[in-house]
Amino acid sequence: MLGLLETGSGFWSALIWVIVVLVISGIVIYIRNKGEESYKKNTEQDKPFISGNPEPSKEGSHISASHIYWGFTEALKDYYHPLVKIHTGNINDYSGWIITVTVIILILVGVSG
Amino acid sequence: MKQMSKIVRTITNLVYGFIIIFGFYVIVHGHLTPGGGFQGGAIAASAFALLLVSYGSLITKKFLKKEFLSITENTGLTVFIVLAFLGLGITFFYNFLANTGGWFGNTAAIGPNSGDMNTGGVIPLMNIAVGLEVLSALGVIVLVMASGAEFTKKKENS
Amino acid sequence: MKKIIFGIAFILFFSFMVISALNMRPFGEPVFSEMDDYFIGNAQVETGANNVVTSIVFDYRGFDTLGEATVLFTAVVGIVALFRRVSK
Amino acid sequence: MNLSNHIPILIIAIPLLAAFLVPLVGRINKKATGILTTLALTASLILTIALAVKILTVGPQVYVFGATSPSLTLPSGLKFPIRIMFEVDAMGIFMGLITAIVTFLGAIYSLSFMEKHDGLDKHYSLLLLLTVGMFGMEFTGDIFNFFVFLEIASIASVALISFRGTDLGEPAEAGFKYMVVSSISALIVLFVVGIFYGQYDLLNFAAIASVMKYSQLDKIALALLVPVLAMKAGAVPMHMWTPDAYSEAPAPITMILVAASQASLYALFRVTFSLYNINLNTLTVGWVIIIFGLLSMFIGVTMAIIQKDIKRLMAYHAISQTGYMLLGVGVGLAVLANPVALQKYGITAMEGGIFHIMNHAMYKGLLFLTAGALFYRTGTRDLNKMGGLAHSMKYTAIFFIVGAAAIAGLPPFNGFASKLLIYESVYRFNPLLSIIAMVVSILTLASFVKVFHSAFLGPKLPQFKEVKEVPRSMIFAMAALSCIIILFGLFPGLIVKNLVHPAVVSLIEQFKYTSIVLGGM
Amino acid sequence: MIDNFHFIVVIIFIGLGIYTLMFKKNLIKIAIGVCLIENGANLFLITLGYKKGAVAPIYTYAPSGQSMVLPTPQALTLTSIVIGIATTALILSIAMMIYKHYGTLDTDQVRRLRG
Repeated sequence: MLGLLETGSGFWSALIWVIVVLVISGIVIYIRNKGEESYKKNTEQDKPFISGNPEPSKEGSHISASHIYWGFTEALKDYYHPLVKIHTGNINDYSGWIITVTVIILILVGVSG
Repeated sequence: MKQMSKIVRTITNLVYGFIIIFGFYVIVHGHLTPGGGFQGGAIAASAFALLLVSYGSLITKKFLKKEFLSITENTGLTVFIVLAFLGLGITFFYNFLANTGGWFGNTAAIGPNSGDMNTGGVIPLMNIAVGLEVLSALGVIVLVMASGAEFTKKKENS
Repeated sequence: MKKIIFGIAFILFFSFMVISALNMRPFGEPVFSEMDDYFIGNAQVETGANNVVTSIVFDYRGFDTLGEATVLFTAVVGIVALFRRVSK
Repeated sequence: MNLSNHIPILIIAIPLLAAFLVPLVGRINKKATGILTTLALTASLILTIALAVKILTVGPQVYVFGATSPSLTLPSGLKFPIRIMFEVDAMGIFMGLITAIVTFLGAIYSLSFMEKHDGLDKHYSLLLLLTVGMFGMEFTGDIFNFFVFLEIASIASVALISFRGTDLGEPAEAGFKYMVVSSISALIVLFVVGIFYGQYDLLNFAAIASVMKYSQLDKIALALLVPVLAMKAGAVPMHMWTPDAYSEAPAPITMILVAASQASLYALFRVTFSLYNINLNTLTVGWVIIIFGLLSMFIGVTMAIIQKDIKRLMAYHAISQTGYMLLGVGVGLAVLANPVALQKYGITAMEGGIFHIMNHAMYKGLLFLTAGALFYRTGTRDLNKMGGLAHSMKYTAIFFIVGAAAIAGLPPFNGFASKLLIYESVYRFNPLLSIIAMVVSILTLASFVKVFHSAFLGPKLPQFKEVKEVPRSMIFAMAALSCIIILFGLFPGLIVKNLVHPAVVSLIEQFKYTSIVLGGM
Repeated sequence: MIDNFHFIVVIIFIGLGIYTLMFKKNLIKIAIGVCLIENGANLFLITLGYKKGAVAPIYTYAPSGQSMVLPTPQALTLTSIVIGIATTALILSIAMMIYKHYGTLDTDQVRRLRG
């Protein structure tokens, strides 16, 4: 097979994957087409239903980047707080970290021989 | 940067040419005596620095043009790499002139000797090319950084 | 806190460097010098230059010299590009 | 003269000559500089492909400067080489291919992207010099020559990062930081050159490797070389320069900087595998590299999630993807002394890591180019200000989807193939590492979903009414990278068998590397 | 031990440079620190080339029969000195640009890029 990739414990072939995806998508499209017949366009059927509330304007409903994953960062606050504090854009710290890591590796290599 | 006193400027006018001549001496004798392209170029460029210190960058820029210096720098580099390319018949950087009897092609006397200008193959030519490049490169650096100092000073005043 | 860590790291680094200096071969007595003996012996014959250092710089290790000239050229271009408003 | 012997030097010398000529040409005609740059880089790309074909069929190539014949490594009656030489084996040409493709596309992208800037000739000259530095780092077989090319690459990158420093403060600041850290690394490399020279009176990688005694000084040299080269590659916790430099450089330069950092990653692998190989305690150094990889992966991706600046976010992802390469090759190094494990999963892990280098160069370059396209049209890099750009920049949106799916490791793109190799082989070394790698991949997908949503989706914002699609040359560069990504994703087996496996073998077998120069001894 | 104090001097150079980079808060001082490290490395190379009682490797009017010092470190040092000139010039001009835009040279103020 042309795209066969041996991974030591099995193989991966992208072409087979693509073929399978095409077959499955064909089945999905077929099932979707024989769906509800009573659906009509441009009636209130294709309006969003927000439990009776009026629909907000499109510009207002756009979520800007800083609000995405707010919960994630909030939950991991005490992981993020020191991490961001380490990233001081101070050139002294940059060189300091290099020397620190160098010393750690010097000790490791010196100890292990 | 305003210019310095008349004594300094007079001394500068006296020694300026001699510094450049000494720099070129070091460049062309690079394959015989201590020195070479880089050292000679640096010596000659120190003359530019002397001019800059004594006359100030605003006046120096009138008779020391950055464009001319950068053109000579590119020329020197191009000559250098073309000399390296000319050896490509055998290998890159092959010394194709040495011991051929032609230009700089005399065979040097083995062991300590009094030195012969006409030896060394491409080495004297490369010395001259690199000397030209270093001379103009350091000149450009000094000029541009001096005028840049003026520039930043003006910025903070305004 | 960070200052203390960096200080300790610096002291350890310095001591390791001193160890490496003490482990160097004794000053002024090269152990192997095969490459340099070749240069001293053959520079005049091969390149015809009396100055062995120059014959190394421009013949045996000429490519380094090209790279070095390139570094200088790069710095000049960078500086001129940085001050390009000034130059005109 | 037989030109086919001179290909290794022509690859370097043609862009170098063009770099010297570009300022002279720029005095006559500003437009011609871009054309000249593109021509020179096209020539070096063609020559690189020719050299790759030659190396993969004939064998490693060696080129001695100034000798009476390009392949005369040892003058008569000498045991060790005295001249500088290029030594290009499968690994070197693998990196050379990446460099050639990336710089060529970067030059094409610059044609439109930089046309509004002034000082164009200087930009193109510096781009060519950066190319020369990267090629030199990958091809050279001489340790001092490696230092010289490292300096060329870092100085050119600094000048390009601070190119907009005349108008803004941030590029100058990023350039200063990168200059300082890269000078530290280069000077420590110079110190190590002194250590090796003082011990063995040799400057050639292969010759030093053949006489390596692994004395006290060699240990110190190794421990000095590993962190500085890992720092140039952007490994945590020495990664802080990466977001600054990547986010402030112009977009095509950022794409090339990614490849430049991978050139020092290649130097790290070259030192650990070809110079020391099993002399060193492979378990310790292998685990050091693996821990570098883990920290880079995890801290890089978690820092990326909270970023607001699109290029900063992608720069943190570059760090976390570098972690995958370090992980894969580190596992290979850790089991280097143990042939059974090496045959069972070590070689596969190294294949994954090495293959990931090329994939990462391709899709991260594509992502940075799309970020540059957004910046070119909207004039901002802040994700909070963007939105609804997919309405007006359809091609860019499609290219961004391809790049994001590839970096997140979704089939059938190339990122999935290399990540699969890494997962399955690393799992047999230590399951925990493999699980962490998968989690990092999920977080990568999450943060790129965020970027895609906030930049492309949503309603068409009023301030971006007149935004159009980017010019044709930028489209071409992005489309070429997307085609490479999809091809590598569809036929990963061919690439791994013909390109990656020889590179891995040439890394592992030290004797092959030394015997090129010193003959079979 | 004591005959290796030349190398100790090299190490002191490099250590001073590293200290300046790690603890000094002025951009110009950081540039000076880079210069210090680089001079230390050059001194290290040139120290390795010395041979006791040897003359400079130049045949013009050289005393005959004398052994010569190793020439390679001199060539390497020549190269690295010029590279150092280029590095220093670039660092200083970028520092000038930073001063123009930020109005300060303190590393605690020059950190708009962080996080």
